[in-house]
Parts: sequence; C-alpha cells; structure tokens
Amino acid sequence: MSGGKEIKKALEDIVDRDYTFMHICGTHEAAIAKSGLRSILPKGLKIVMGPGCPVCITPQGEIDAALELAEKDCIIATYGDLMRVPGTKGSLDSSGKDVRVVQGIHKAVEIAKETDREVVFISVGFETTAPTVAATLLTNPPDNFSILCSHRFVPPAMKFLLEQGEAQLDGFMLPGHVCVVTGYEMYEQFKVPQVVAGFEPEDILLGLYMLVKQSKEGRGEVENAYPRAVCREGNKKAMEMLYQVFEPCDVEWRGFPVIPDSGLKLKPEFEKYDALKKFGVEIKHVEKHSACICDKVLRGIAEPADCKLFGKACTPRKPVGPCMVSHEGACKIWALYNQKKL
Amino acid sequence: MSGGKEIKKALEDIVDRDYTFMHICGTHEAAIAKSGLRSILPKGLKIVMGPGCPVCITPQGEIDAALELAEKDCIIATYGDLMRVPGTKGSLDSSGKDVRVVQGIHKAVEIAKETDREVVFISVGFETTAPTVAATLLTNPPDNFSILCSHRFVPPAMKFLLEQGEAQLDGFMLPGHVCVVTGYEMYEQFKVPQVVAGFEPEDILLGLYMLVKQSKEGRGEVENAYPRAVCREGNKKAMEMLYQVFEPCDVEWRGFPVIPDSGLKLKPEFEKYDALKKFGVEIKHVEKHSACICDKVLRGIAEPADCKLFGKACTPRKPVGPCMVSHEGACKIWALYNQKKL
Amino acid sequence: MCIAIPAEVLEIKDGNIAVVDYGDLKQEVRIDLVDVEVGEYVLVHVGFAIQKLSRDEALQTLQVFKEVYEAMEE
Amino acid sequence: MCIAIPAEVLEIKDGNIAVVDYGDLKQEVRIDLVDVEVGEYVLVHVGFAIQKLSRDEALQTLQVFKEVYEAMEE
Amino acid sequence: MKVNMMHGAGGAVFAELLGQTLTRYKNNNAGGIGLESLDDGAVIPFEDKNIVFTTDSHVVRPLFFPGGDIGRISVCGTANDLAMMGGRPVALSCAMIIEEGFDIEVLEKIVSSMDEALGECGASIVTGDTKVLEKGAIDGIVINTAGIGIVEKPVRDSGLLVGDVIIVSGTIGDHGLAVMTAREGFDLGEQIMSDVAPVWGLVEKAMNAGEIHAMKDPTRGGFSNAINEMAEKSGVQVRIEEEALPIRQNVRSASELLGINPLDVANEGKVVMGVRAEDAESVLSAIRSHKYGKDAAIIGRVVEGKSVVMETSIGGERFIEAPVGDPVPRVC
Amino acid sequence: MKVNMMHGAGGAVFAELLGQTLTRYKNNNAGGIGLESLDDGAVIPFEDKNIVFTTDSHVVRPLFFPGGDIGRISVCGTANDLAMMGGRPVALSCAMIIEEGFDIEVLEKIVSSMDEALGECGASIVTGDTKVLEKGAIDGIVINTAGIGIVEKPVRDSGLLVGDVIIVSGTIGDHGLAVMTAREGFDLGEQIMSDVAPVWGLVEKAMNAGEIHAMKDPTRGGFSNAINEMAEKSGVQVRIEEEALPIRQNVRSASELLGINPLDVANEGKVVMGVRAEDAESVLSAIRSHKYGKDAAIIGRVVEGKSVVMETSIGGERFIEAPVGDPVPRVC
Ligand code: SF4
Ligand code: SF4
Ligand SMILES: [Mg+2]
Ligand SMILES: [Mg+2]
Ligand SMILES: [Mg+2]
Ligand SMILES: [Mg+2]
Ligand SMILES: [Mg+2]
Ligand SMILES: [Mg+2]
Ligand SMILES: [Mg+2]
Ligand SMILES: [Mg+2]
Ligand SMILES: [Mg+2]
Ligand SMILES: [Mg+2]
Repeated sequence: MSGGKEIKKALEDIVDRDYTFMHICGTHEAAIAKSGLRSILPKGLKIVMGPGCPVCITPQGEIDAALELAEKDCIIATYGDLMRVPGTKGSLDSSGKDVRVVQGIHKAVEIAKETDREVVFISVGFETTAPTVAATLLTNPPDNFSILCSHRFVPPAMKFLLEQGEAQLDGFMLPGHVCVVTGYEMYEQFKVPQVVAGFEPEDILLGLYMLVKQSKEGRGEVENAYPRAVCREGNKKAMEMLYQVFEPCDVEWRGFPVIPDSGLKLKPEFEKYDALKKFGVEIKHVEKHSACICDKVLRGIAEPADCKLFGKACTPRKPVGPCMVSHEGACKIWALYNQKKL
Repeated sequence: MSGGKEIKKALEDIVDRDYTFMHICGTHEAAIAKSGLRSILPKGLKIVMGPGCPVCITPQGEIDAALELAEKDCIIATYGDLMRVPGTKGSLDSSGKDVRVVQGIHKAVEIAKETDREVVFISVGFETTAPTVAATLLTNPPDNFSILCSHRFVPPAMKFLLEQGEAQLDGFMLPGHVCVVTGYEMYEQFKVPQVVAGFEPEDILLGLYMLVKQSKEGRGEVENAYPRAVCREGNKKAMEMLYQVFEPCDVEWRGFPVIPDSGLKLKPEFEKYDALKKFGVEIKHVEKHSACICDKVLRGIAEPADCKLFGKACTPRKPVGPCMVSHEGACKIWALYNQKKL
Repeated sequence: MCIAIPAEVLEIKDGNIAVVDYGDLKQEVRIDLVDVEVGEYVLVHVGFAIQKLSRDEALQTLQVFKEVYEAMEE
Repeated sequence: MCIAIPAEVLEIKDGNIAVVDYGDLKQEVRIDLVDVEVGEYVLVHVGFAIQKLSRDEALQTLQVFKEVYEAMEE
Repeated sequence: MKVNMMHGAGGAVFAELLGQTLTRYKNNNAGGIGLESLDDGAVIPFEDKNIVFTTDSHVVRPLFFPGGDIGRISVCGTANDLAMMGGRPVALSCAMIIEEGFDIEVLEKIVSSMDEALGECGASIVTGDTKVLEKGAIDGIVINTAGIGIVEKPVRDSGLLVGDVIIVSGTIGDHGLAVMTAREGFDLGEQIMSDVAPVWGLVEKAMNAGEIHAMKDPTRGGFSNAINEMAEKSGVQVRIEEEALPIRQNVRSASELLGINPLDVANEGKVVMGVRAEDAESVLSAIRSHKYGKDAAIIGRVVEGKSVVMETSIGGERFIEAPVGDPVPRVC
Repeated sequence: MKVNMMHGAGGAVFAELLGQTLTRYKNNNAGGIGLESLDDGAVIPFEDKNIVFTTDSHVVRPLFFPGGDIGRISVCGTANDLAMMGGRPVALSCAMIIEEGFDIEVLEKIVSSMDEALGECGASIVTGDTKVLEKGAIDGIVINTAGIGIVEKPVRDSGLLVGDVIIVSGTIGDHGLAVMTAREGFDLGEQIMSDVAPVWGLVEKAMNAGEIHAMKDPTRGGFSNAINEMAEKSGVQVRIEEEALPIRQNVRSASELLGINPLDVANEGKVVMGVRAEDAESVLSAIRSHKYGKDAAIIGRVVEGKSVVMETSIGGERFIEAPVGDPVPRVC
C-alpha cells in the first residue's frame, strides 16, 4: 500500500481544531499501535478505542464457564486469544486440562470427529466470526461437539454508547471486517460521522481524513474508506446463514450492563450444540474489580493512563481488567507500545 | 550368628553320597545366593528350589486382572515385588496408571481412608502373609477398599509334587517363615525327611546337616532347625484370624495345574472386599510360553540352565517365564549370581 | 478478533474447500460463505473466506483518497 | 515373599501398634497377630509382627547344632 | 509465589525470576565473566587465553520440524552462544532426559542429527548423561548441552557504543514460525523452514572484517528481546528501521495469519551485532559471503538514550518491547 | 524398540542403550578423553594442562530428603565427577527445567543449598539456563549441571592394576536408602541420612598421599555398578571382602526391611579407588583425616581375571553384578 505520505499531508492541512474519534475494533487498535500511527497524527486529532475487542468484552463468568467445562473433562477448543484471559480461578492456559488452540470452529469439529470425548468450542467473536460458526453448525457436526456461545453484535453497543452520551466524540471509525460481513446499512441509523476503514496504516489515515472532513462539513452519515472489501449490503450469504442458526438475545458485556439484542443465541433446532445446556453449566455474573475503569475506557471517556491501577497493580502479566488482557485491549496495547513517553 | 565353621566341617564329614534337597521358599534361595552358599557345599550335596516364590507362582491371568483394575482407574496398591511382573500387556510398573508400592495391606487401607477413589490391594503371599490380610479386614476397612485375593498355601503344592514323584529328592527344607505362622504339624503327613530352617547362612547349613542326617538314618519326619522362631503349633492367634476371614479353594499355580485346596478365598461375609466381584473382573487362564520349563524348575526336576531360553530369549530384563521375574525366582537368581561359572 | 487477510484462490476442492495463497504461504480454507473462482481474491478470517476482494485498482486506498480529496478541492 | 526380620519392641501404642527397633532403625508395626510386651523380640513381616522370638540362648543355631551333633556322636 | 509460563518465555517477567531467585549465588564467577552478567556465556581466564562456557536445555516441540530437529538445535544453540562471546566451539556435553516408552529409533535420528551439526561446528560431544523418567514424568525428551569454547578477546552483549550500526545476519522469525506452523491444527505443513544452523563460521568472518562491539543470538523472546537486552545492558538507545528488517514473505504471511509478531519469536541461526560504523560495510559483506549470512542487513543504529525504537514505514515511531510470555496464535 | 526404566538405571541395560545409540557420535573427542571412554568426565588438553568436563541431570525425589536436597546433589554430583578424573572443580553451569506452578520459595531454598555446596567445593556457577514447561510436561523440577575442572595428570576409572588395593572412602548405601525411606509409605522418616557431599578435598589429600590408579564415584547403580565398570574397563578381576564393607547399622536394617541390596543403590559423597598396594595405608589415613572420609576402609584387591567376586562371610563366593533396573522395595 502506498499513498500514506499524501494522505498524511492532507490530514495535516485539514485538521483545524481538536477532534476525537472512536474506533470499535481491536484490530484497528493493534494496527495503530504497530505502525506508531498516533505519533504522526496532527496535533489535536485523537483516536480512542471503544468496545471493539471480543476478548475484552467477554464477561468473566463466561471464562469461568469454559473452565468449568474443562473440569468436566471436555476437550476445550479455543482461539489462542482466550488462553490467558483470567477467570475467577485462573485461565484456560494454566488449568492443566486438555485445552487446544484451533484456528477456527471447523478444526474443533475435526477434533470431535476423531475422539469419543466431548469437545467444546469456545465460540466468541463479532459479526465477522459468527457466520463461520453458523456455516459449520449447518454441516451437522457430530454429537460429541458443542459450543459455548459468546458472540456479540456491534451496533447495539454503539447505540448504548451514543445514548449514554458521555464521551465527547466527533465520530466513529467503523470496524472494517465486521462491515465486510454485515455491510454498513445498519449504521445509517446513527446520525454521527462514521467511516468504514481498513487496516493498513494508510487505510486508517484515510478513514481519519474522511471523518474530519465529514465533521467539518457538518454531515452525519456512513462513508466507506474500504471499498476493496466492504460494500453497503455486506456478504448476504453469510448473514443468511447466521440467521438460520442464531437469533439475537440480550447479553452482558464485560464492563457494561446487559445490552438489549447485543448477543446471539442458538435457535431451538441447534440447541443440541449448546454446551451450557448439554452440561448444565450456568454463566454467573462476576462483580468487576472496583478500581478498574475499563468500562470508561471502553466507552471512550477515559484513557488507560487515567486508571490508578494502570502499570501498577494492573500490567500485561497480571491483568486486573479485561482491557489489559487481550492483545487488542486498549490498556495492554498502551502498556506495550505507549507506556514510556517517546 | 556364628558357628558356620563347625557346621560346615560337620557337613563335610557327614556327606557320603549324592543328596538332593528341595527348599520351597524364595527367601531361602535369596539367602543361599547372597552368601554364595552353594560354593561351599560338599561335593554331592545339592539344594534345589521348589515352588516357593509367590510372585513366581502367581499366574499371568492374575497380573492381567490387576492391570484391568488399574485401567478402571482404581488406585492399585501392591508390594514392590509385583511391579515388574509381566502380564499379557505389560506390567504394573509400565502401565502409566496410579500404582503405589506399599509395605503391607494396612498402608493400602490408609490410602483408601484418605481418598474417594477405589483402592485395590493386590494380595499375594503364602501363609506368612495371609494373616496380616485377615487381621486388617477384621478392622473394617472403608467401602472404597478391596483386595485382589491371590494367596497360596504351601502343603497342597508339596503334596502335589510328592505325588508326581518325578524329582529325585532326598527331602525338603521347610520354609521357616511360613512355619512361624502355621507351625509344622501339617507337614508330618509327608513321610520324607523335612527340616524347618531359618535364613542365616548358618541356619541353612544346619538345616542341610539335619536333612542329610535324617536321610542317612532312614527317618522321614519333621525336625526344627529354627526353634528361636518356630514351634510345632505355630502362631495360633494368627491362624485363627486367617480362618475367620478365608477358606481354602482350588487354584492354579503358574507353571502348575489347578491344585486342590491350595488357595484362599474370602468367606461370604467378607466378599464385599473382593475386587473381582466388585468390579466384575475375571481371571483368565493364559497359556504359558511353550519353551519355558519353569514348571520343571519349580518341581525340582530341572535347573534354570537346562532351559533353552535361559540367558538368551529369557533374561532378567526380558523375562519369559515367572522364574525369571521374581527376585526370588530360581532363574533370575541363577542369572544374577551363578551365570558365569566361578 | 477480526484479523482477516487477503489471499488468492489457487484451487477449489470438494466440500467447500479452497487452497489459497497468502503470499508464499498456502493453506486450505473453507469457502462456505462465498462464491468464488480460481484466480479471485478473498479475505480469510478464522480459516473461512468471508468475502471476495475487488481487484479493481480504482478501489485501492490511494484511489479512494484521491477521489475524496478532489471532491473536497471542488 | 517371606522376608521377616527381628526387632525389639520399644513401645506399645493404642490400636495394636508398637514401635520396634530393627537395629538403629525404628518403625511402627501392627501387633494384631501377637501378644507382646515392651522389651520382647518379634519377627516383622509386611509391617506386622507375626511371632514373638525366643531370646533363649539354647535356641540359637549353634546350640541346636551342638545338640544335634552330640546326639549323632552318641 | 509460583513459577508461571511467562517466567520461561524470556523478557521482563523472566528477568525478574532470574534477578530475584536464580542468580542469587554468592559463588557466581570463576574470575572472568560470570553468572551476574547474564551474557550468552561465561568467560573463565585460563593461562593466557579464555575459556567460554555456556549451557541450554532444549525442549522444542515438535521434535522434528521443517528445517531441523531438537538434536540440531541442541548443538547449534550452545555452539552459537559460545560464538556470541567470540568463542570457537570446542567441546559439548549432552545430557538427555527421556520418558519411558520413547522410541529408540527416534533417539537414533536425534543423535545422528546432533552429530551432523557437530561436524559443521567443528566441535565434539565429549561427555554425557542420560536419565530415563517414568511415563508421564516428562513429555518425551529434553536435551541439555553445555559447551566449552576458546577465545582471546571475548565479545559481550553489553558493548554497544553510540554511533554503532546494528547488523542482523539474516531473515528474522523463521524458526519460531516454522515450529508454530508445523504444529497441528493449522495445516501449514512444511512451508516455512527453521533457520537452525551453527553461526561460528559467519561470526569468525565478521570478527576478521571489523570491530564488533556486541553480539547476541535472538533466540527465546526473539529479536525484540535480544535487542532490548543489548540496549539496556549497554545503556544506549537503539533505533530500528522497520523497512530494513529482512523477513521472508512466507514468514510475513504466517505472522499475519497467526497474529504473531515475527520479531517476538525465536531464531536459531542468526546473530544481532553492534559494529563500529566505519566497519559496517566490510563486516556486512563478510557475513554475506557465508552461506548462512546471505540475507544479512544493516537494520539500525545506536544513539544516546534508552529503549529500542522502531521507525515504522508510515513514518511513525513506537517502542520494540521484549515480549511478555510465549506468543500464542490468535485471531484478533 | 522403546526406552524403558531399566535404560535409565545404569548397569548392563543402560550400557546397551549407550553403546548402540547414545554414544554413536563420530565427533566424540576434542583431543583427550572423550565420550567413547564413558568415564566420569572428559579431558581436553589445553595449553600444558587439561580441562576436565562433565555433566549430569538431577531428578531426585523427594526434592528434600534427610541429609540433602536436589540442589546440593546437583552441585556435588558434578563436582565429584570432576574430582573422579583428578580434577579440581572450577566452574559449573546450571540449567533448570521447572514445571509451571512450582513454588518460588522452594526454588530459593534449592538455590541457596546449591550456593552452600559451591562454597564447600570452591567452585562457582558461572552460566545458566531456565526453561519453564507447562503443567504436566515435567514433574516439578530437573536440574542439569555441567562442570569444568583443571587437572595435570588425569585419573581414569579404567586404570586398575593387578595387585592394587580397593579403598572405599566411607559407608555404602546411605544416600539410596535415605531417599527411599524418606518416600511416603514406609514411615521411616528421617532416620537415615544421605551422604551427599563434595569429595574433592578428600580426593586431593588421597592423591597427595599415594599413587591412585583408578577412581569412580558409586552413584547410580551403586557400588555394584561402579566396581564392575572399573573391573571391566581395566580388564581385571576385583575381589571384595563382604566383612570389610563399611555399612551403617541403620542402612543395613533398612536394606533388610526393604529387601534392597545396599550395594545397588546410589552414594553421593563416596569414592571407590584402586591404589598401589604400597601406598594403601598412607592413602587410607589421608582419606580418614578428612571429615568425609572417617569411615574409609580397604575392602578388596585386584587380581588377574575378570568380574567382581564377593568373598562372603560364611566363606563362600559369588559375583557382584551391576543391578538390573532401579531397586524397588520388596517383601520377598
Ligand atoms: S489498567 Fe487495568 S484496571 Fe485499569 S482500566 Fe485498564 S484493565 Fe482496568
Ligand atoms: S529361563 Fe526363563 S523361560 Fe527358561 S525356565 Fe526360567 S523363566 Fe522359564
Ligand atoms: Mg544466547
Ligand atoms: Mg546458554
Ligand atoms: Mg542460548
Ligand atoms: Mg551421569
Ligand atoms: Mg554475547
Ligand atoms: Mg561418576
Ligand atoms: Mg557426569
Ligand atoms: Mg555423576
Ligand atoms: Mg539459555
Ligand atoms: Mg574417573
């Protein structure tokens, strides 16, 4: 990808006051950190992170449920991301149980086909990921396979944030890979500046440029800075499969209250793949650590460094809050890339 | 212990022709080998080993049953002796299961008291050992405790040997520690020279001296060369406890056919401690390796070196027959102490 | 959770499987969610192609920027 | 299977347990099978005293030998 | 407190365990460079030369991976640590801990692979030890090697000087990603090859071509860890140019696919050097003339300050930090 | 074929694995005594002296036992192997492999025990390595040490000459029975103490007092294994007098109780030596003057022939054979 120079220049020219935009995708945060992008933004332009990392927003109770399933001698198949997320009593990684990192749900099904033991796939992820689960469940996995269903949908969380209205945001950078699947029609309900952006540093710069421009022009619509992958209607086939298998439900987000229609549950005909039902496991609500301000970080009204625990009681090695856990967590990324002032 | 010199001298004086005596105690064989006793016996005097080692004579089917119990996730408690005895598919030692070496049955009960898991004690041994099992079962072990009952009685085997009449034996050295418990009255039925002997080299020399003397004098009775530990009636208290818990039964000996009344089974009121019944495990008869002549070795009609497999296919590391397995097995002891001619 | 990377479809196999190339690295991925042909580009996420990629030069970032920028200059 | 070794009874405890000394080595053993007192000797097998030992010098091997030998000389 | 996996992954957490527990020996030095330096090896003055001494245990999984195996690593890992001190590898010890049930034919393959690597290094295994543990007490096999080398003038990892140029002897991330993609579940098979190789030949050429102020092999914790250790111990800042880093295309692809930073994973046949600026070009061509140094590159420079800074291709800056824990493949 | 426990217990079975697999390196010697000798250590000529080099991994259980711990053994085991070659211990490496979840306080105790033993030896740990394995991949901790020593005239284990006298530096079987009786289930507690100690001081005195033709420490496989190796490698017969063997009373009692031959279990602070007959008494008193040599005894002699023969107290003869597999407590 080239063109970064031109866009940077244009961005410097266009920024005339303070702007704060929120992205809601952990992969955006990772790309920003990796490229050191914040170090080249014009003065006044700020990009903050929202509730965009499915690991960050998975409540502790769901990790505890996964650990409980591991205790029941199920083979646990999971994305590597979840391995070190602390539940109430340790993480999957340190459980000493049979926990296997897989690339995706189809690999977990392959494991199930080759064993008599129960295999449970810890199924987290946003709209990007959920269709892969749907597609797999539609291929009739064996009886010893089930999923711990922890999916989340982005727009209801955005709605919640906008209704709270605490964060002084000038607009949103929409999650490129979520929009690959869903398109962006459903974001048009929000009358604020929004731009769908890709994940190269140039993509993000362009997204920011378009956000400033829209803001400046007083518009509040959805624009697409990532047309090589995203179109308005998204991937219809994927969305159809998703709704064949799942239906929306109300669900808690780590650091948030229960957000209506922001989760996915299996439709009755797929309930046999529901690990919670199959093994009689319940997800319990776990109270958050009192001093952690993750909820504020995720809502864009605080930065990690505003937290009293940041870098002291809460470090990447001993994370207190979810934002310090995930590779995409704002606190972790700040700790790794920004802690020492450049 | 002193006096070996005098007894040795007397033995040299008294031996006037070839004599062959059989002992029927592995501990005798071990003591003979350890002291190099055969190297100082007068020419013509021979002491051979009979079916005196409970490990040697435990049929392979019983080891297989122990392994089957280990597979069922029982904690197996056993004397160290049995650890390396090969069953059809490996040994307890190499099973990778929870197998624990204990000093005696009471230690196995202690394990049972501290766990919720099932604990099975592999209960082998002659009359010396069986009363310790009886005494323990009489103290009401917990419900998760049971035994694999593989005990054997010596006199029926001696009777069998005498009735076969193949071995050209001039008499028997009776097992000192068996007789500590049983006394020797029951051996008086056999009208051949018999002497109860202890386990110091001097004890064994004395036993041999008394056997030659009896033989020479044409007597066929039971004499006691171990009066510091053995008396005619034995340990009555121990025998009473034994018969409170066990009753005789017909049983196979490794290398022998089924010998009537040579085994012990739990009386009905103690059947709840019978691991075979508790776990529905059966002891299957396993055919012996064709070229192994253990049966002949155990009957005193062949020496280990007479076996084609000895030191070749059959070694202490890769035992083919039971006599190569036990520390007290004639073939193992010959391999370790006698193989190279001194 | 949304790492997705572009790849070229090299071969299509039975059972909704395609062999793709990420750049000197080949892998079998599931194509249940897209209708693709050999030679096309896809975005791969957790082992599934989740969308076809447009190869149209006009849709590259720089092109989009130029259009937006020019629209501003107007 | 019949290793049994002599030991001196040092102490008798509740529950049929005695502390014995094998020779600079002490251990608790079960005395269910014998009636013993402190100071007596026992034979211990698989953690149980299986018999009391006579301390009578006359019963030592050499003594027995002498009796047998003399009986022969007669 | 308990030891956790991060304690074993190099980096800051490991350093803490080291500092607080594992290096607390009063008897830690035999006259030269000892345990307190935590360099690639120790130096013991002897007659008028120096003995270099080092050790490593090798626990790589799978045992056989594209481009190498645990045997080759066991020899190269230790020989390379000797080389990092400027030492010519002479003799190695080999202590194997083997799980009951391990296949003897596999053992034979490992031994012959070690032997081949020894031949390449010009060193010998002169003493050994073998322990067999019962099934379950260890996972397959662990191989420890210690090594002795000879050097006249030792090279430290702490010798970076302001003005030095940073050279890396070849592509980064190959071993770590080869091992990771060869593990089950990703179906990437044998497409990426480990770089495991003895580097003494290359190092010797480099030392003859110019003044090398510091050397380290970027093994556990990868390049990120090695360069941070060098910078910190030397009391300088290192600036790395992202675009200059040599990374193979398939390593780059795999690292994106698995969400792994290629700078954070182990290399087993590479050297990171700080070289006097005037000698940089001649050292670079000396390295490139060796078969294991063809992709060598100048990737950065040493300035005053602290930390390691990446100058990104978009023109930004960020820190390169030692990784926390072993990288795990991920999808976010 | 699979590796089994007997492969790890020293003796004949182990020798087979060694001979057929583990010593098949073409690169096995750096100029002096190499792997092919299977002596206590290797010797590498350097300038006009010799470097002695050896390694051992330590897996003892329990980690703490009466009289010592895995830390003390890790230092003494390697320092003693150096001493067995006549070498003064100078520097050790320490490579730990630790299971996730291992207690750091226990680790600290091990480290400080190592340090204490180092002080006694006059050696230092100069280089190290630490690997942490996930829970279940290893049982607690394994410590490997390698060691470097200096010697002018190396002593072999193969140097027994006909006419030599065999001396053992103290009582036999203490360590093996201490460890075994400390394990659970026998309730023998801490009555028997391990002999684990560094023997260099004692060896140095002995070497100054007379001509020592051969030395070996009777560790794994015990005295039985050590004396058989010495006899076989030297091409001689050794005759041992049963009544001369120094064995503590409680070791003797425990060995009868557990059905264990005390000659077959490990010692960790003892030396078996072949000494020129004329020097036997002066060497013996030199050893006895050292705190770890008070119970030293002349126990046998070297004659023509092969094998090791025990002259039993009853006046009989039998062979002493290297044990097959690790001894297991038994009741027959
Ligand atoms: S630094 Fe830790 S405690 Fe503070 S907000 Fe972030 S995750 Fe929560
Ligand atoms: S040597 Fe082996 S095969 Fe032959 S009789 Fe003895 S145990 Fe049986
Ligand atoms: Mg290194
Ligand atoms: Mg090292
Ligand atoms: Mg290294
Ligand atoms: Mg060794
Ligand atoms: Mg260095
Ligand atoms: Mg040694
Ligand atoms: Mg050694
Ligand atoms: Mg050693
Ligand atoms: Mg290391
Ligand atoms: Mg030696």
